[in-house]
This record gives sequence, C-alpha cells and structure tokens, in this order.
Amino acid sequence: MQLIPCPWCGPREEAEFHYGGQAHVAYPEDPSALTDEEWARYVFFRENPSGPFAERWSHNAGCRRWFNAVRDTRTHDLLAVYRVGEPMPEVTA
Amino acid sequence: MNLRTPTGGAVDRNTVLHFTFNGTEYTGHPGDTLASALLAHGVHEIGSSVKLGRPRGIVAAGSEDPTSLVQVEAPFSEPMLLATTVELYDGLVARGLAGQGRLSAEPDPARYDAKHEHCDVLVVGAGPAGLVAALTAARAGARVVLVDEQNQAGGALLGVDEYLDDRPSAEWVADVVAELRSTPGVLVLERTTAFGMYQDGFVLALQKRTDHLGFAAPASAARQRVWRIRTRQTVLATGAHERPVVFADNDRPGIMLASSARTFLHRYGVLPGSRAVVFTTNDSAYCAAIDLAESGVDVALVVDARPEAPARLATECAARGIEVRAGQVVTGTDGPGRITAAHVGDERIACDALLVSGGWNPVVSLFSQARGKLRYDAELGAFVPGEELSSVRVAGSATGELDLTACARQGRDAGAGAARAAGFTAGGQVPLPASDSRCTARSGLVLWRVPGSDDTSFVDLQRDSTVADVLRATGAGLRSLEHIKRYTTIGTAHDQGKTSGMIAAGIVAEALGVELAEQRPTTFRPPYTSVSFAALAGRDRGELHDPVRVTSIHPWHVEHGALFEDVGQWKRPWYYPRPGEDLHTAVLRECKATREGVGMMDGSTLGKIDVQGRDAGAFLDMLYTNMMSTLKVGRIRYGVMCGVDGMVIDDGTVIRVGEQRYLVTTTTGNAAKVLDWMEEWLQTEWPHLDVHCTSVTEHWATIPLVGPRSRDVLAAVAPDLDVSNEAFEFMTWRDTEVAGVPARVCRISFSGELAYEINVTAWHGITVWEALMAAGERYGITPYGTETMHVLRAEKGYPIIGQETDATVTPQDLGMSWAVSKKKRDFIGKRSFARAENNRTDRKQLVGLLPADPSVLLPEGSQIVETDRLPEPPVRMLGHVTSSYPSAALGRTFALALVRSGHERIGETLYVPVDDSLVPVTVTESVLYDKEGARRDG
Amino acid sequence: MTVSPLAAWSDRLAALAPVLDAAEVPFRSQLTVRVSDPDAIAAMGSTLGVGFPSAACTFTSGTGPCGDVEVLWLGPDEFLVTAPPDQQVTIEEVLRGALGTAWGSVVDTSAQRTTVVLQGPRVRDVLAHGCSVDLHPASAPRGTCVQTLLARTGIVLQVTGDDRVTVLVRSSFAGYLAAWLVDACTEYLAVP
Amino acid sequence: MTSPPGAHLPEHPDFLWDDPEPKSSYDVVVVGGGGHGLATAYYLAKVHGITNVAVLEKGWLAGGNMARNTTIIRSNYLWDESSGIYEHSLKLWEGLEEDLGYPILFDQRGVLNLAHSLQDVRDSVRRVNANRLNGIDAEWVDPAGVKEICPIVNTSPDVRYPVLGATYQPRAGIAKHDYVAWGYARAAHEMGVDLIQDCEVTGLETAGGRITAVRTSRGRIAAGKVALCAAGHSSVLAKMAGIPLPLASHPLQALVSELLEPVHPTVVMSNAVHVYVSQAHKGELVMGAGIDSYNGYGQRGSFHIIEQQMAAALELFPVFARAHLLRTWAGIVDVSPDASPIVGLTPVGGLYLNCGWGTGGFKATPGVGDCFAHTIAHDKPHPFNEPFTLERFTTGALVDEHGAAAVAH
Ligand SMILES: Cc1cc2nc3c(=O)[nH]c(=O)nc-3n(C[C@H](O)[C@H](O)[C@H](O)COP(=O)(O)OP(=O)(O)OC[C@H]3O[C@@H](n4cnc5c(N)ncnc54)[C@H](O)[C@@H]3O)c2cc1C
Ligand SMILES: NC(=O)c1ccc[n+]([C@@H]2O[C@H](COP(=O)([O-])OP(=O)(O)OC[C@H]3O[C@@H](n4cnc5c(N)ncnc54)[C@H](O)[C@@H]3O)[C@@H](O)[C@H]2O)c1
Ligand SMILES: Cc1cc2nc3c(=O)[nH]c(=O)nc-3n(C[C@H](O)[C@H](O)[C@H](O)COP(=O)(O)O)c2cc1C
Ligand SMILES: [Zn+2]
Repeated sequence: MQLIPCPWCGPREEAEFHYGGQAHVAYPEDPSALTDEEWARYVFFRENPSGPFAERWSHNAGCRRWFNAVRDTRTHDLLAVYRVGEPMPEVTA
Repeated sequence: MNLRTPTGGAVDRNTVLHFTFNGTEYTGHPGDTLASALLAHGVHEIGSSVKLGRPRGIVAAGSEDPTSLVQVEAPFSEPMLLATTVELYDGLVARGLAGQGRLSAEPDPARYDAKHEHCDVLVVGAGPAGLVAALTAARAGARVVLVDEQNQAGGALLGVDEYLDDRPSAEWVADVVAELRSTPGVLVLERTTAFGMYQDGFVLALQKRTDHLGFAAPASAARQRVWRIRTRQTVLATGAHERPVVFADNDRPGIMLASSARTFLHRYGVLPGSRAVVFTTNDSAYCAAIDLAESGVDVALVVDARPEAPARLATECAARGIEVRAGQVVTGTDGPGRITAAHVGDERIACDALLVSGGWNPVVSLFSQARGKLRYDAELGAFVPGEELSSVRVAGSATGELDLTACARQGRDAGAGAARAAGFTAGGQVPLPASDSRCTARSGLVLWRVPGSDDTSFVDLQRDSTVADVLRATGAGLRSLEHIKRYTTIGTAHDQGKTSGMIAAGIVAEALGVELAEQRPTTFRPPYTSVSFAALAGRDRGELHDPVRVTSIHPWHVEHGALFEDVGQWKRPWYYPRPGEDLHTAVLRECKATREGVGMMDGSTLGKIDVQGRDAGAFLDMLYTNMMSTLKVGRIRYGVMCGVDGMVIDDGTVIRVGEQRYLVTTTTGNAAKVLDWMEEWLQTEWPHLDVHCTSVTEHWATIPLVGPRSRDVLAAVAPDLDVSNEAFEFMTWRDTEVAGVPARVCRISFSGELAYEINVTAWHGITVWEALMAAGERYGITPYGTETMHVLRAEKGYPIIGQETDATVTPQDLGMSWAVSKKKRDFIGKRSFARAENNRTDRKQLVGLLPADPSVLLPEGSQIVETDRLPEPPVRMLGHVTSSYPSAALGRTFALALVRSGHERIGETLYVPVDDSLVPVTVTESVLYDKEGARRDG
Repeated sequence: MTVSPLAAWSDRLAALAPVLDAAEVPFRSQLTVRVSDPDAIAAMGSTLGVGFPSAACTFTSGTGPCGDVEVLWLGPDEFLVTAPPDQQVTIEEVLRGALGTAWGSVVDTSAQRTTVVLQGPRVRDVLAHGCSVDLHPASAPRGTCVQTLLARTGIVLQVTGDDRVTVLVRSSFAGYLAAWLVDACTEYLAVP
Repeated sequence: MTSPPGAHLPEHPDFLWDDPEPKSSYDVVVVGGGGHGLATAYYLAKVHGITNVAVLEKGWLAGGNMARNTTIIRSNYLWDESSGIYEHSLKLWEGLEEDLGYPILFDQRGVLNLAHSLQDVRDSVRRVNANRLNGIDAEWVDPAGVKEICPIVNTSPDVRYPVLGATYQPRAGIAKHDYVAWGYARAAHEMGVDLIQDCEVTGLETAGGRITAVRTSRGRIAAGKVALCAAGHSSVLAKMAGIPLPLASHPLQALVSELLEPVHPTVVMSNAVHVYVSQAHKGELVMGAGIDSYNGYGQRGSFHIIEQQMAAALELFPVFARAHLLRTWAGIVDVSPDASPIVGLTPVGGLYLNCGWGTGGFKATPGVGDCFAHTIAHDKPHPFNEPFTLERFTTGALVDEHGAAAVAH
C-alpha cells in the first residue's frame, strides 16, 4: 500500500486514490480537424515508460481533487506531487 | 523416555498439560512448544517427507524449522503448522504430516481482524539488538512499535544460559521490556511476525493472539490480527538462523541444529537425546556440546571440520570428557528411522542425536523485501545487507555480526539513527550489556556439503531435494539460481528455504566453478512465514464482505416479501411474488397491473447529480451527445453519454432546475462513475468552466408512479398540483407537496405509460411510499421491481445500459441518432463516430425479435444466425439477444437484440439456436408497444 | 413522519456502551458548498457566524443566526455546513445570498448522509480496525476533519473531543457502518 | 495416500539448453525469452525451417510473466477473432507434450467462470452460445452443476454475491508453466536456435525504414528480422523504433498456499467476487489477485490487493480459511485498451510485434508462437492474428474482450 501525499490532505493510503494514467494529455482543441491516426493517438495511446512518469491521481475517498505526480514506475516511488495546472517539477529518479 | 532435565528452562513444571500426538497421549508444561514437549518424551519423528516418504524430525527450535510439519486437529483443524511454533495447551491434538496438509470441511469459527498502527520507529525482533534499538528510540520520545514472532522477548538469549552484566540475561531482558511497556507511545507486541515489508514504511505483521490458549481461547477475541503498521523508520533486528551442513542421510530424525538443541535445553529443559555427536564448522556449537554434557547428555564427540579446533574450547571439552576431532567431517548416518550412528572417518559413532552447525545466515528477508541489496560475505558464507537504506536500518546478527555487545551497539546506533531520522533527538544513552558468552561463530569454515551419496544428501528436507537434484540441474545447463530453484524446487516449501537456500547457492557455485559473490540469491517475497487466508480476510467476510446498500424504502420491500437483485452494491427489489408465484407469473401480474391501472417502484438508487454554475449548460453539452444548454427551465430531456471512443457509457434524464442549475440522473450502477467522469473533465480539462457537481443520489428518494391511473393517485396525494395534461406536460417537472412533504415531481416515463417520478428527501421516502400505496389502493396499485421495469421499457424498445450495450455500442446502433446532436461543434465521443468502423453498414443495431411461435421465450444471451440449418463451426453469427420476456401487453414473447445490419433487416426471418433446435424469429423495430405514443398522456 | 437511515439500529448501537457511546443524530441540516472565492467564503462565514475553516482537514464550529453550526473542510473548494434539523432551507438561502455572483454552488444534501456520534475511551481503538488515518491525538487533535475510508465505506470523520468523534456516512452505507461498528466492538465488549 | 504427492512429477529430460555467446548476426532475432519468444523461435525453426535465430533475454530465460502466471488455459472468449486464436492455441496444447517430447503437465480439468448477477448470467450465456457456434466446448451450468464440478464452492444463496451459475469449458485447464518454457527452449535449442540470457536489448537500429540490428548489453547484433515478445516491456522496446503502443504495464500479483491434499479438482474464476484459483499438481493452491491500478515495472504489487483477494476467496471457498499463504509475487502485464493482443507487422520493415496479452497470454503461448512465426516467415499475418493489428485502434475495429477477459486469465 503506497502512501500518496495528496497536495491538499497530506499523505494517505493508496486505497483512497484513483489512478488516472498519464498526465498532461490535453483534449484536442478541435477533434474534427484531426486525422483518424491523430485521434486514435489521443484516445488510446499513452506513454508507458519504465522510469519517471508524470501521471494523474484523484483523491477519491478524500478531497476528491485530481492532481499530478511523478512516480518512478520501476520502484513505484513517488518523486513529486503537484497540482493540476502546475508544470511538472524537475525530479531525479 | 524422559528427557526433561530436572530443573531449568522457562516451563512451568508445576502444571501438567495433556496432549495427543499421532494418537498417543503425552504430557507437557506451559511454556512448551509441541516440539519441546515431544522431545521431552524422546519423540523425534514427526512426519514423513513429501516425495520419498522418509521420516522427518525436528531440525530447528523456531520458525525456520524445515521439517516438523503437523496438522493440529483440536480445537480446530489447521494444516501445515510447525511443531516448533505451536505453543502447547491442554487438550491439543495433532498429527505429523506427510508433506501435505488437509483443509477442514467445517467452517472456521474463529474471528480474525486487522488494526492500523502508526509509529515513528518500528523495531522488528526483540533480541538484544532490537531491545536496545527500541529502548533507545523510546527514550528519545519516538512512538515505537516492537514486534517479535516469539511469545516473549529475548531472541537468541532465550536459548542460552548466559549472563549479561553479571546477571541472568532474562533479567536484563525483563528490565528492558518493563521500561518499554511503561513508556507512553510504545507498543510491544509478542507472537507478532512482521511478514511483509512494503513501500513507504508499510509493514504487515501477524499477531497470534489466542492460539496458545487452545480451548480456553475466548470466542469474542480475534484469534489472529493483521497489524497494518505505517512507520517512518524501521530497524530490522531479525537475528540469524543457524544453517546445517549437507551430508549423506542428513535427514534422519535426531539430526538437529546445534544451537536449536541448546535452545531446547535452556528454554524448555529438554535434551535432544542421551548420546550426542556434534558436527561443526565453527565455535558456536561447542557451547551446545558443553552445555548438553553438563546437563547429562553423553556427548560422544565433537567433529570440527576445521583443520584445528579452537584451543580454549577444546580444553573445556576435554575437561568434560568430550572428545574433539578436528579436520574431520560426518559423512553419513545410520538408523532405521531416527539416527543411531554417525559416520566419522571409518567409524560409526553410536548416537541418538547429531547436532550440526554450518554457520549462520543473517535473516535478511525483510531487508530484501524493502529492496535492499544483498552482498555475499565470504567469511560468513552468507548473504548480508549490502547497502544502507534511508528508512530501513539493520542491526544485530541480521547484519552478520555475531558478538552480543556488538549486536547491542548496532541496535543502539540504529535506534538512535531511526529516532533522529524521524525527527527526535536522542535521549539518554542505553548502556550496552556485557556478555559472558564463550562461543561465537565467526572464524568459521564455510562448508556446504560433505561429499557422499548425492541421492541421500538432502538440501531441502521438506521438498526432498538432494545434491543429486542440484547437480542434475547444473548438468542440464542451468546456471541461474532462479532456474535451479524451480528445477529442484529447493526453497519453495513451507520454510521458503530459510535453512536450505544458502546451501543450495553454495553447492551450485561449487558445481559451476563460479564465485558466490557473482550469484544473485533468489528473490525474497512476502510472507516471511506463512499466514492463514482467514487472517488476511479479517472481518471482510459475510455481511461485511462488501457493503450492502439499501434505500430508505428498503424495510418496506422486505416486509412485503420482495426478492432482491444485486445491482452493484445495491439491493433492489426484483419482484414481489405472491404465494405460489414464480418470476414470470409475478412479473406478468405486475406488468398488467401497471399498464392497466397503476404501479410503482423504488427508483431511489438512480444516480443524481446537481450541476450548478454559469457554464453548466455548456459543460453538459460536452458530456451528452445531445444539446442540454437549450433545455428550458422547468423541462426535462433524456440524454446519452459516450466515452471518447464514441461508445455509450450511460444515459438518463436531465432536468433544468434553474438558469444555472441542472439535475442529471444516471443509471444505478454508474452513479459514482459518472460523477467521477464529470469531475475529471472539470478539474483536469476545463477548470475555466464555472460548474460544480454535487452528488445528491441519497438525498432523494425517487418513486416512479406509472400507469393510466397514476394521475388519479397523484392528484389524491398532491392537492396543490394541477395534474392535468395541459398544466403538467410530459417532460416537465413541478415542485409541490406530496403527502404533505415537499416534493419534486417529474413527468417522465420509462414505460410509455402516463407516469410521474416523485422525489422527496430520503427521510420521507417510506412515508410517501405508504401514502401512495394507500391512495392507490382503490386502483389496485401494485409495487413492482426491476424485472417488471425491464419488461415495460423493453416493450417500448428502451435500452438498458449494460444490458443492451457492452462497450461496443454507439447511440446510432441503439437507433438513437435523434439523440446525437448535429449542431454541436463537439462533444465527447463525436470524433470517434467518424472512424471507418463506425461507418460500416453492417454494424450491430438494436432491433426487436418476435419468435414465430409466440409462446417461445428466447434465452437472453442467445446468438442469432442467418440460416435455418447450422453449418459446421465456426458459424457466422449476426448478433445476440440482449433482453427477452413474455409480455402481458403483447400477449406473447418478444426480445430485443443487437443484429448485424439490423435496421435493414426489419421484416426478415432469422434463426436463434436454442439447445438443439433453431427458433425462427422475425426482426422488427425495437418499439413493440404503443408505437404512436398514445398512452403517454394517459 | 420522517425515518432516519439508522432508525432500526438504535438499540444495537446503544448496546455498545460502555465501550462506545454510539448514537445516530438524525435529520441534521447539511449543505454542500463549493466555493473558492475568499470574499464569498468570508461572507458566508459571517452570515452564519462561523468562520469557514482555512486549514485543510479541519472543521470550525460556532453559533449564529441559524443556531450551532459546523463547517467541515472537505476539499480545497468544498465545505459541508452542518446544523440542527430544519435549518437547511434557511441556510441554503443565506449562503446563496453570501455567494452572490462568485463562482460556486450550494446544495442541500441533508439526507445524503447521516450523522453518528461515537464517544468513549476505546473510540480510537475501534476505529483503528478500519481506518488508516492516524487518529493519535497528536496527529488528529480536536478540530480534525478527514474524509477517508472506514473499512469498505467512505466517511467524514470529525474529532470533536478527547475521546469523541462524529462520523458522517452516506445514507445507503449507514447500515454497513453500523454493522461494522457492532462487529468491531465485539471483543472490547467481552473484555471491557 | 498410496503414492507420495509429487511422485508422478516428471523426471526432467536431461539437457535443456546452452549458454552460447551471441553471434554477430542472425536471420531472426526474437527479443524476450518468455513463453511467447521461445515458442516463436521453436515454430520458426520447426515449421518454417528458419534456424539462424537468437532469442535474447535480459534476465534468466522465462523469468518474466512466464514464471509468474497462474497457468490457466482456456479458449472460451467472446468474439470470433479471439475464439480463432485461442482455440487454435488450445488445440496445439492438446498435442504439445508429444510435439515437444517434454512433460508439461497439461491437465484438462475444466474451467468454471462463475456468474453472480443477472447481467453476469446474460453475458455468460451469450458467451457460451457464441463459443458453441465457434466449435468451442462450452456449457452453462446452474449452481447445482457448479457444486457437482467443484464441491467446495459455496453455492448457498445467502452469501453476499450468490453463485447464479457458471460457464464451463471441460477442455480448459492448466499446465506447468516452467516446464512449458523449458520444453520449448530445449526443442528450439536442439534445432539450432541460440538462447542468449543476460542480454538486454537497449536499442533497435533501422535503415531505410527497415530493421537492421539490435543493440544489446552484450553488443550489437545484426538481424534480418526482429520479433518483439517482451510482454510487460513492449512499450519500452517499441519506443526504441519510434513506435508508440496503446499499452499500459501494470503489476499483477499471484500467490500460493502451502501443499494441501487435493480439494479443488478444477479451475474456478469469478470476475464479480474476484477470485481465480486452481490447485497445482504438487498440491499448492495457486491464486491470482487483482491488477494494481497504476503503471509499474517493479514486479511487485500492493498488499491490500492480496487481502481483498483472500476475503473474496473465503466468500467462495470457506474451506480455505486455514490454508496458509506461502508466497506472493507479481509480474508486469501489458494491458491493451480492448483487452486483446496486438500481433502483426509494424511500420518498420522486418520488425514484428507481439504484445498486449495483458493478464491472459499464457494460454496463447503455442497458438501465438505458431501464428507469429508464420507472420515473421511470410511477412504477412497468419489469418488467426490478422484481426489483432495495431491499426484497429485507428479504424475502431476493436476486439473488446473485457467481458470475457476482465480479471479472468
Ligand atoms: C500473476 C499473473 C497471472 C497470470 N495468469 C495467467 C493465466 O492464468 N493464464 C494466462 O493465459 N495468462 C496469465 N498471465 C499472463 C501471461 O503470463 C502473459 O500474458 C504471458 O506470459 C506473456 O508472454 P511471455 O510468456 O512471452 O511473457 P514474459 O515471460 O514476460 O516474456 C517477456 C520476456 O521479455 C524479456 N525482456 C523484456 N525486455 C527485454 C529487453 N529489452 N531485452 C531482452 N529481453 C527483454 C523479459 O525479461 C521477459 O522474460 C498471468 C500473468 C501474471 C503476471
Ligand atoms: N553463538 C553464536 O555464534 C551466535 C550466532 C548468532 C547469534 N548469536 C547471538 O544472537 C544474538 C543476536 O541478537 P539479535 O538481537 O541480533 O538477534 P536475535 O536472534 O537475538 O533476535 C532476533 C529476534 O527477531 C525475531 N524475528 C526475526 N524475524 C522476525 C520477524 N519477521 N518478525 C518478528 N520477529 C522476528 C526472532 O524471533 C528473534 O527473537 C546475540 O546475542 C548474538 O551473540 C550468537
Ligand atoms: C503456478 C505457480 C506455482 C508456484 N508454486 C510455488 C510454490 O509451491 N512455492 C513457492 O515458493 N513458490 C511457488 N511459485 C512462485 C515462485 O516461487 C516465484 O515466486 C515466481 O516464479 C515469481 O518469481 P519471483 O518471486 O522470484 O520474482 C509458484 C509460481 C507459479 C506461477
Ligand atoms: Zn486530498
């Protein structure tokens, strides 16, 4: 059970959170202007790195806020958490 | 045979306990384990081995024992326990196992629970290192938890008769424990094994709370408890396990680790036999030889594999008449079962106990689970912690240190360091105890095996894996220890290789001619010792397994004999059978009553979300396929939601409550998902929108009142409401009072009939329900459940999300192009409609099916084929039946189905394989009842 | 007539004494407020006579025109205002007035959750069987308010005294909560 | 007991495989020495006569998911596309022991998939009907039938989620994962395939839109064709060639009990209560836990998943109460958006992709090995893997097996 530091509530157990996959994937400005390939990219394709990964979590059973985190997918260690809208911080894995 | 010493040991000799083992009755004392009590009677043979059926005895005194597997039969049957860790109680019944346990068919009556605990410093192991660590951290003011798997603190000290600071070590231990227990914020847990070490200071520990009480265990107490410990810092003071040396026929009962024999002597007052041979590679076993000799065992010989015996200890042995032979090894044993002789050189030395020491393996399982790297210590012949971790420290013999004072010093450093790292400045220094111990295992010789018959040289005594197996594995080309583990199964048994793993690695390295330093040990995984399933399930069983959600009206349904359907966590009334009715007759009655008179159901489980803000309309326009911003205040619109992939995910009604306020409903199963979906878009994608969503699902009780007489019933309970069709139009809502309670009434219909949906606060749900029942009595008002609801809507061709849809269905497939806005620039899912696959003409589309024989009910889930004869498989399938019912209104059966090019096939005959026949069906539009919508207004 | 979610449980909860004094406090007025504008928050506080909590995971309480009111921090822009029964309509109006044209929402959620008060020396022990938040007085002093999980249900937990907490639970999960509490007290009841 | 447990376990045929130095070039380099990679190499050699092949494995052979899976084999998937490839695989399983000349303990003890809600029942019946029309042995059994097949399942109606029935595939079953891998490895090695361990692929070289070589921790190896069989690491590898994949790699855990006398004669899986369990030949209960929600390459999961798994197991199997958990572990599974695999060509010439098997690719080992070898040899998909293209995510022609796959393996 990981301890995830919610930017608002502080550290809470993973069971209170919902995972949201890769962070910083913006909804396309104008989907109708995209090719099928580009649209498929948005709908189905996400980064899946082995190493630091900017991802989204929601503190579902707590403050219900979405926030971002950088986590090393090899160790599962959280390297940083930051709020939606904030840039991804520099981290060292 | 009585092998209990006249005095000594920590057992209560004044109390006699009776127990039965393998059918024979024995006695023992409080403080005994099953193993010590058996040894006191000279019983070494416990069970037999899993593959070869060879007798198996007791090798170690603690949880690392590989062989003493028993099935406890009373008070409750439990398989695969170790005699060495089963504490004796009166009435214990057990039997030795042949490698496999047996599960009881009786339900386990015991309670199990879990508890969360938070601390600054967790110390695992209450030997000298752990005790000093815990005390140091406690004195610094940290919240400390100290756990030890044994029933008392002391660790290795429990098995020796040594003195600390010139007093019996037990007194030193007792003092430390007393101070810890009296320090606020310190929790000392005995019989508690830390079995799993996870990230972020999360340690799982299993406490055996009442096992030792046997029949006296109170039923109300949790037998075992899983402690979910969250700590900032951990000190691992888990000690070291002695390891044997492998030689031919090394598996006979009576062959035991030397330190374990010493533990049986000092802790339990039990001798391993009457004539012993000691075989060692290091100094520590000399203490066993000397102590046993002093207790009356005839110690025939100490065989020291080293070229020279340690002078001082050899002299001590000589003084006690013990012969010491250096530079020799034990090469084999004799015995029908239990050992009768040890082979040394050409000699067979008669003995009934052979005590072996091949050195010590630090217990590094938890350190390794914490992702700590291990390093091979060639002097010790073992893997030891090879790096420092930021929140996990290791102290004592778990590091490979074997000297007591040095262990304690490591404990003090680790305790202080941990407290500091957790933000506490160390308090008073804990003085280090001085030991009078004579035997330390350093300066040992690393010896894995004595050459001999490979086939009977056992490496893993529980798995019956031998040196021959190891050599067969290396001979087959295998080099990685992981492969050899899996090929030979060494280390995969109950003990997870605690005593065998290191030796296997050593033998492999020798066979391959590689350095052990280049080998990686096999992976340590939780649990450290085995944990019962029931303990892990804890209280999450039976009615607490998963919350049962009920509505405010639920008690009424129960009282009126409803049967329930599980929908997610909810219990929903399925139908209300009258005496003698089955599902179909009850549902036909409920349907008929509703279509002809009036019926009502509990719709409270529908998800309800209040959406407020200036941009609420624009937001809902993005979420729904149709337009919501143009809805007028006071009106209601049905809406469909898709995922970004264009597949339908939910549907429901949207009420415009005010200029900046909507109330949307969702399906029962998707309530939480839809709210999450909305929040996700709002928070992560469109934070610039002024919209806020609030769940009000459980604030409202919702009662659909359905049927031609619903208007009359409503009029009777809502005197302020003009219920006329003109004043209260379809798809509008009104706030009023129903049965004297503030209510919001919506004119919507999921059945095609005139219908209202009455919403009141949940507190009033049951009152209003009863008022409606009373008011409707003269019209024969009939409560109905989900099944009737499903039939009524199916007759109208309305899909149920999750029944007609399965993540591959678009609104267009459902015939709902009318609900897909052409005007909106974008909404979620829109772009996906333009993909090639979405524009195929042969997509599966929702249609009705009428079996040619109107009495034939198609099973839901049936497949549909084109031909009236089945070709050889694979048969081309056109789709499947999603819903199928007998219909009171249609006077026949009907079905809904998803059918390839279904919309084009209307009028065609298709076939449905049912059992061994093909049922002809006619494809129709999905709406089968009241196509014109004449009944809507009553 | 009104019926509260735990009406059928009152005897079983009462039977948890002396381990726990446990009782439902039904029909409390509850309003979910979403607002982040500081002026609007201040205005809301002053109309209720209770300043809104400024720290995460805390609640405030006080008395004003609507009686004894508590304001619970549920999230960075989310509060739950709780008050004695029958105040919800008034409070909703008052808060709407205070919100004015600022972004936000006020929703009557009185029946969405029910309130259970637990008191007694074992209250932390009992909760620790299912709640992973550290309830040690040093970590969760009086005034703490956390939304978290208790076993398999979500709760809002307010620490209201040394050995006293208030638990808010969704109405449909209330029966589960009660069953869980009764079960968790079994051992403490046997050996008080 | 007449013969001690485990006595019937095979004597391993002696020599398995060598540990050769990699050559500087191969006709085909298979990346990943799990079941799929080994089977692919085997069928390349056996069926297509392509033997200048290397299987490169970054760790010890078959130490990835192949060493970690719960070994459930079945073919009762919903869609025609899936039925095709899984049933092809099951047929190969049925002759595999003989084909490889190696004991694999393939045991057709049947698999039950339990239904706990009315919708489960509809979905199950739908799948059974589809299976039968696809020539797959599938049956719908009622709770009494469940009890008959597996007497220890709690089919009483008063549990939280009662068993309403189950689908049953009699030909389904289990096999001994390690032996399967070793059998393939041994046979591939005999036909001249180089099995190279401790050889991590760190880069893919291309020229003119074609693959030319792999860079590895043991040097550069030129390759005519490269076939990726890296399961959980597929995204990382494909990215080396600039190919994004719609995959997420998640931890998936499993566990075993200690050895027990036989109690569980079949395989039981339940999506709703979330259990899947069988009793292996030696006697341990083998159980799969749920997937961890987050992406992870750590080969470890979270313990609450195991606890939930135990609670669910006891709901269905009260007799397991005092069985003991002996060991837990995790693998890295590559989950695709539609719970179906991706097998076929890539935009890079000579580079082939086999991934996305997620939580259920063990059963596909022979089938996909055969089809993938065909794809590589002919530079054209085998009909059975033709539907499983990467392009389907663009066209929308998904093969959504969430219903049939879900937690189910
Ligand atoms: C706990 C668990 C339970 C499961 N249960 C079942 C089940 O019951 N039934 C079922 O059908 N399926 C099951 N599966 C899924 C199944 O195990 C996988 O789908 C299947 O094993 C994947 O194919 P593989 O054997 O080739 O994968 P793997 O054995 O994972 O092989 C991939 C190999 O690629 C190697 N590799 C990765 N990157 C590189 C690189 N850069 N260079 C060189 N080598 C590399 C890896 O080390 C690994 O050995 C389960 C999986 C898990 C984890
Ligand atoms: N004679 C020798 O050569 C020799 C060899 C080894 C050790 N020793 C002596 O042993 C002592 C070592 O002291 P120490 O404190 O390092 O170790 P210890 O062996 O005294 O104590 C370790 C304790 O940890 C417990 N433990 C281990 N794993 C556990 C787990 N996962 N959960 C709960 N409890 C667990 C054990 O039950 C034991 O009580 C010293 O006195 C040392 O001299 C002597
Ligand atoms: C079907 C199956 C059965 C297993 N049985 C056992 C077992 O009886 N004892 C054991 O210790 N491990 C058993 N394992 C687990 C392995 O020891 C090991 O944990 C697994 O291969 C993953 O490797 P790792 O834990 O070394 O990372 C089994 C694994 C599988 C897949
Ligand atoms: Zn939070």
